[in-house]
Amino acid sequence: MIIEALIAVTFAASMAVLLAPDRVAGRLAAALSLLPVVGSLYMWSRFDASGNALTGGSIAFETMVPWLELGGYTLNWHVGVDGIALPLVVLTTVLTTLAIVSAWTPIDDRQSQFYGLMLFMEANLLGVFTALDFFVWFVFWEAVLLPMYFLIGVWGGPRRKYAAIKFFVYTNIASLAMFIGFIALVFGLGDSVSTLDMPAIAQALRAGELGGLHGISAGTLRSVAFIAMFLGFAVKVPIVPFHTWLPDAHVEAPSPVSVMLAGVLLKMGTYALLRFNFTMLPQTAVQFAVPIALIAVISVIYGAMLALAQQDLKRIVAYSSVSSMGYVILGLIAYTVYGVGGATFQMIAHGLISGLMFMSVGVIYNTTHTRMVGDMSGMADRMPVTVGILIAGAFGYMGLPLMAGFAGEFFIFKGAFESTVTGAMPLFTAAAMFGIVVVAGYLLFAMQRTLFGAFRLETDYEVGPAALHQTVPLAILLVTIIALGVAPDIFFGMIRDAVAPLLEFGGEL
Amino acid sequence: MEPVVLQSGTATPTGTANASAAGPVTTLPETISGALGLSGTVGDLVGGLIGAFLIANIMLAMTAVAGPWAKRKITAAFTDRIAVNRIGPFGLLIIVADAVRLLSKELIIPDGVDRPAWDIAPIILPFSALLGFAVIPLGSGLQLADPETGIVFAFAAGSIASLGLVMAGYASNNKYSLLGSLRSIAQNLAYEIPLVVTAASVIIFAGTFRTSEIVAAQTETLVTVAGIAIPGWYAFVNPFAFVLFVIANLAEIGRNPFDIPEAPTEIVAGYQTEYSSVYFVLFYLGEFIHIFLGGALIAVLFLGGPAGPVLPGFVWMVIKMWAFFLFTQWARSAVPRVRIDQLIEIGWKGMLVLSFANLVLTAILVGVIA
Amino acid sequence: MTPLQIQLPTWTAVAPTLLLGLTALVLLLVDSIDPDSTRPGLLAGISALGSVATLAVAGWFLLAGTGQDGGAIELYGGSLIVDGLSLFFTVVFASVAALVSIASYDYLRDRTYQAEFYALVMLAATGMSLMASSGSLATVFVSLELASLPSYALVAFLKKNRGSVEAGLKYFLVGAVSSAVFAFGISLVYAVTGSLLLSEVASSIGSAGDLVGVAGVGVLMIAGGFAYKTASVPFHFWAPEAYEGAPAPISAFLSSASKAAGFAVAFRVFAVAFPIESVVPMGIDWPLLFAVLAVVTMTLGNFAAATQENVKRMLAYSSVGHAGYALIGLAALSSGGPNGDVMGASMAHLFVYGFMNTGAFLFIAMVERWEVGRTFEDYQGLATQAPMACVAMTVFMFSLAGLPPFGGFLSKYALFYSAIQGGFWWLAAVGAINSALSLFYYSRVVKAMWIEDPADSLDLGTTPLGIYVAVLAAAVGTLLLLPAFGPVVETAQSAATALFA
Amino acid sequence: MVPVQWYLLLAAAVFCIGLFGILTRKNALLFLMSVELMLNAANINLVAFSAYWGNVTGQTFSLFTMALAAAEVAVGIGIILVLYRNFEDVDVTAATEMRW
Amino acid sequence: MNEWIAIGALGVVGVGIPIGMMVVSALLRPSITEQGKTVIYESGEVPTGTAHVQFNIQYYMVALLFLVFDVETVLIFPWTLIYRSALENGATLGQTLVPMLVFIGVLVVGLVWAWRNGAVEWVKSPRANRRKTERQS
Repeated sequence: MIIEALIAVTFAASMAVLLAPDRVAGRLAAALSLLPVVGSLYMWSRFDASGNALTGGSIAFETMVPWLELGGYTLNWHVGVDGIALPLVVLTTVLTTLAIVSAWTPIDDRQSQFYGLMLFMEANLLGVFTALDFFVWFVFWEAVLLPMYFLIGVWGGPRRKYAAIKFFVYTNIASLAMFIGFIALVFGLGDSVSTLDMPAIAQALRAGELGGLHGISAGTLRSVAFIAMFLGFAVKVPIVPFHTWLPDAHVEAPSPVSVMLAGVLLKMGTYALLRFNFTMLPQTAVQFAVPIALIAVISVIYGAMLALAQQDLKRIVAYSSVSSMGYVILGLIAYTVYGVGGATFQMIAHGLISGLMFMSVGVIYNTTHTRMVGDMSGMADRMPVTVGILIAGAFGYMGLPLMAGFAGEFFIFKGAFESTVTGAMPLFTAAAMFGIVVVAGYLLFAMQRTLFGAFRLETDYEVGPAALHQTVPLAILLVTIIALGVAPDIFFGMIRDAVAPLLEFGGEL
Repeated sequence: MEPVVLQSGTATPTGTANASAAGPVTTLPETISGALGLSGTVGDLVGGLIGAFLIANIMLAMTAVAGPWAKRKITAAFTDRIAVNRIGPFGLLIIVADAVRLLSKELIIPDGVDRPAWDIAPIILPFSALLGFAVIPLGSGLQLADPETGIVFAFAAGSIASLGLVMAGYASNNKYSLLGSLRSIAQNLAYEIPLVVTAASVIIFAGTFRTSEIVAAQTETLVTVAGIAIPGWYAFVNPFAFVLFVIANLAEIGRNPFDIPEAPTEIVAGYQTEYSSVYFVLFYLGEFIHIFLGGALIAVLFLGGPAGPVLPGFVWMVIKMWAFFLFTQWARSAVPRVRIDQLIEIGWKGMLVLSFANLVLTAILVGVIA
Repeated sequence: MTPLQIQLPTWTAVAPTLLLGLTALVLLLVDSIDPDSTRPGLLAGISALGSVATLAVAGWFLLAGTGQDGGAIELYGGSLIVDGLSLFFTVVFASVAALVSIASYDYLRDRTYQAEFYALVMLAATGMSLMASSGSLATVFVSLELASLPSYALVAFLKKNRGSVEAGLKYFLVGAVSSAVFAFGISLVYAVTGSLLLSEVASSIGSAGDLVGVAGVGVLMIAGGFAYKTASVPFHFWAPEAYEGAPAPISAFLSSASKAAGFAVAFRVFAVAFPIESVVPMGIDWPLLFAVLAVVTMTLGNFAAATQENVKRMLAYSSVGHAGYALIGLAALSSGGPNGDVMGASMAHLFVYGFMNTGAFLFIAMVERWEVGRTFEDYQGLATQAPMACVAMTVFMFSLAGLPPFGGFLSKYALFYSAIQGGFWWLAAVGAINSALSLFYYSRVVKAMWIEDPADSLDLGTTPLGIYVAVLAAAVGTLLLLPAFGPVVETAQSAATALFA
Repeated sequence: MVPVQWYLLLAAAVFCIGLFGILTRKNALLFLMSVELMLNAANINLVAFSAYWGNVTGQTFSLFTMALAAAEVAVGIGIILVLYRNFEDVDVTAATEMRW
Repeated sequence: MNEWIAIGALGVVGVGIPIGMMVVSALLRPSITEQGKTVIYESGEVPTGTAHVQFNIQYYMVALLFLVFDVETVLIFPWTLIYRSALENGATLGQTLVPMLVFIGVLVVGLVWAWRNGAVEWVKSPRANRRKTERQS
């Protein structure tokens, strides 16, 4: 029941904050958001599952209650976590709290609504990562979009309406494609499943029980469904060429929202890819290995190149996220323990690091009111602590050893090199590694121009160090990143345990 | 209520429309066609036409007596005057004189009248009143037809008159006429319901719409007082309904105290202000036939129809109708006219409520006794 | 069953309907006792109380299995039938009537003829409830008129407002014609079968013989009457005018309850009286007719809604579109198909629709009360002034669009899904595409309220309490119907399945 | 005896006359009359076939139809009255506050 | 069937007699066209305005009330016809009387409402007038 309690408490908190006066909303939201943090940490401490939830492993904190029956299919309220989901749950709760705290300064309008929506989004994110019934999962999945739409649309920058609509339309159309693809699969399974329970469906699919549908052969159905689902999730990740909503959304969204967007929302896409495409249809995934790997590499390179061309700090980080997500896809398609596990680990790592980057850019922006690389220089003089953390984060991005980013990327590359899904994997891996160089290039270039040198921003106020409540979240994030870098086994142990069953089938191919 | 109301009988086509059963009494056309030795449709047609002509002429004759002569005599008697005594015995030939005079008067067609309607209106009034007599048993076999829906048909036919009044008032292009016709409508509307509902309370006793059966139902002896058998006339059985019906009937035929549609002191002559010559005669005729129709309805519903001792049925029927005519003429002299607002209030707040009360009480009484 | 169960007399099965009618009479009596004073609280209270009592009784019957476990309860020789379907829809009508009553408290506060307003609403609700339990074409017609006649008056209730009068006139004109068409259709069916009882019609329409053409025309005309009541093509064009011109609570009432009533009676009549097994082979293919109507109605409604600038009118057209979705319940039927599931899903959709659509129109009532304006532009920035109400409206809009976290998603999903199961995947596809299109115009409202900047002069004044409560209640209902959709759809589908048994 | 099909034809004719009136007349009162014609066409059918089938269902229902027709006219007249007060006309096309 | 032939015959006669009288009159009466004779009668004054004046709204109210109540009598009549025979054939009062009482009861509620709200008042009483002004203010 702990998961239900976690979600319910978060929902209740969001309602409470929504009704609270603006004056106290931020503090109240931060305080209340500690409850899920405590809860998720408690879950971590009592975590005892092994194996993958979908392939028949044990599931921690599982509850399954029949919800409704529709046309012969039973829909259940089915939640639970395994080694893949738990780190993401922890990431979500922690990052939300930090984002809320970091929003105290920039958000000064309709505050109770803002924080209420943040908490509402958190509750739904928790639902996405814990739901094990497709229907429940889909409801939460879609429900995440609504608060994000408002968060961008109401509190965003000058082009916020365009960005919000673009985000909303892209992701909704994607959801529709994915939904149709999945339901077609379920229909194709025929009588062998009578629920929309994800483990049941995954096991049935892996057991090859897929039949034809309305004259479409099983193989075609599998491919079509795979592509539909892949496209649906690819938009969310995002993968080139479906990435165009991301820079707009990131640039227009206020920094705390960007933190959530990059830190958690993008992980929904990769998480879903892992859960659906790569767990349920491994044969098809392997069949499409070359194009997928190709897309991953293109994402890596293209994202990095685009970042290189940007003047806006946020845009740089945003495009570098596209690049980082490319690694995740590469790791997933590798179908080795290190590949898939590393991808999962990279989700956490990237969540923390991109969160840190957006947050620190936000802190600087709060002070300077500009994000343009060309406008700033010598920030290190005025905001040494913030700048220090930002640099540390940037190195994390570049994959500096002893930081989480390094661990994630290392695992992915290792796994990808070992992969046998296609003979060209080493080639792809090498190409992807080239991305690291570009990342290092653009980050260092941007750092050098903005942070060092003489301070020359003209303002009518004194630019000084950020307030404590802005710095503390950054510090916490940095400490976590380093901790994960030094001891990746904190999470990697359970992740490896959870991804291992996936490979029994896929890895041998 | 019984489920009978919406669904009764099984759905089996009989193939032919239900031929309505012939009435229990021998009707006038049957007698005539029988006498002429005709049968079938031809017999019906010839008998019907001759019978209709007969009935219509009886009514015309009665009206001729009542209108130009009896009315004046009665009014004169009430006001202690002598009237129409110059021509013929008791001045009876005034009827002929008046008929010729009115028929030979010039017809003035006022400016701006709505022509077809203005012309048709005077036909409708006598037509409606005459049509009502089709189902009235005048006694001695003088009944034109005896359909199942008899009494309802009589009410329906009598109500057509309102249409004529409206047409006359509206087509006349005269403010008085319009007002008069509106008043007559308001009045007819207000009193139609009490009239019909009160009649319904009689139907509860009789259990039939067929006029001959209603009459027959009243022949049973109600009570014998001092050796004289008093028949079960509904006037005795339900005197309250009788009173209500008579009052409503007065209003329905537009007689005092409910003669506001013509109210000569207020709106000249109401809807007939612009009519002259034969058109006026027709209105006049229609009104009087209407009075007799009212009397006939009262007789059929409450006074045992043509029933009566010694004298033949037709005579009794004529007596009863004339009694009602006398009553209206008495009312004309004795009762002041009500105002339009009083009329409406009496109708909607008094008569309607009383008539429904009467209906409900009758139903309850009948139910409890049965 | 519990041993304490009380056996009520059979006639009490219509208690929900009677309660509604009784409420109307009580309202008139209260007004008669003291016609001079206007006590909006008392009148609205009686009206709401009556509806809630009806809701409670109908809900109780529904849960207790009245007319469902032991077969339908027939009264007056089968003219009235109380079963799952009738109780299910009575719950819808009573809910909507309660919401409308509460909301009208503010809407009417300064107006005359309040008691009449509430009494008419209650009478219309009575008629709708009777429609749902009609077992004979005669009662269908009578109850349909009982529901329609008060509605005409209600639409034209603002008799000094030209829009309202015009709306009332158009509603009346189309209504009068369609009821005449309907009556003629009934007479033709009677001519062929010799009965008005649905069950007897069903048993004898198969042997229509030479008169099959007459029967076909009759069925077509009856379908026309329902098309009017449900605001479906081709009798839909009253809907935008009537909904736009009518007082907003009445728009809510008509577009939710009245539409549902039309479907309730159409479901019963077509499922029971014109069984697919015997009628379709004769060439009277009414599912095909409804399939065409459904496609045209939903497409036309959605495209028209997308082009509107006036929010109320947009909702009106979207309500036409929703009639198209619900028509799937009559269209995706086939001999031997999962007909009960399809129709039940449509019923469940109407149930959810009752809440979300009523709520949306009541929100418009509130905006009218604020005197902000009617177009999308006028709605800009409302959220800055009235966040909670706008949250509720957002819930309605997204739920109407069929986005997942709300009741509307599940009901649409169930509907399309069951259509696919019945083999009518193309209907579901058209529905899904339309549904996706509808997101465009629904989100315009949301965008205007939340994202656009408010006009400088935006000042809302006081919040009307009654409407506020009703809107929030509808929003909570819409949200609760997500987790509580299971029992709803199960009840609906078992009720619908019983019709086809 | 009159064949039953003739009643159908008569009813259809009356119905069509009413329909024609609705389609061609702009006066609201004439419109009402046309609707009455259509309803009475239904009544002709009901009564004729009530006799044909030998049950009273049709006749009884025709009573209800009449009652409802009257009620409909009552409401209709009320609406036409307010129409006249607002638009000074009983032309059904006069009311064009909103577009069709 | 033949009854209705007879009734129709009376109808024909009922129309024929007035028309016959008109014909007779047309043969007898003179026709002298003269100006001023055809002016409509307005108590001797020169007529003013149109005759189709707007009249009291109460006429409509009464008409509407009538429409409702008269039609209800249509529904009462069949009941009166069978009431007694139904009782004699063993129907209980609950089956025969109570439904009609309910029906009339509903009608009475309507009448009471109409009464109290002034639908049947020809002249608005001062009380009603006061109320009207109060409501408008």
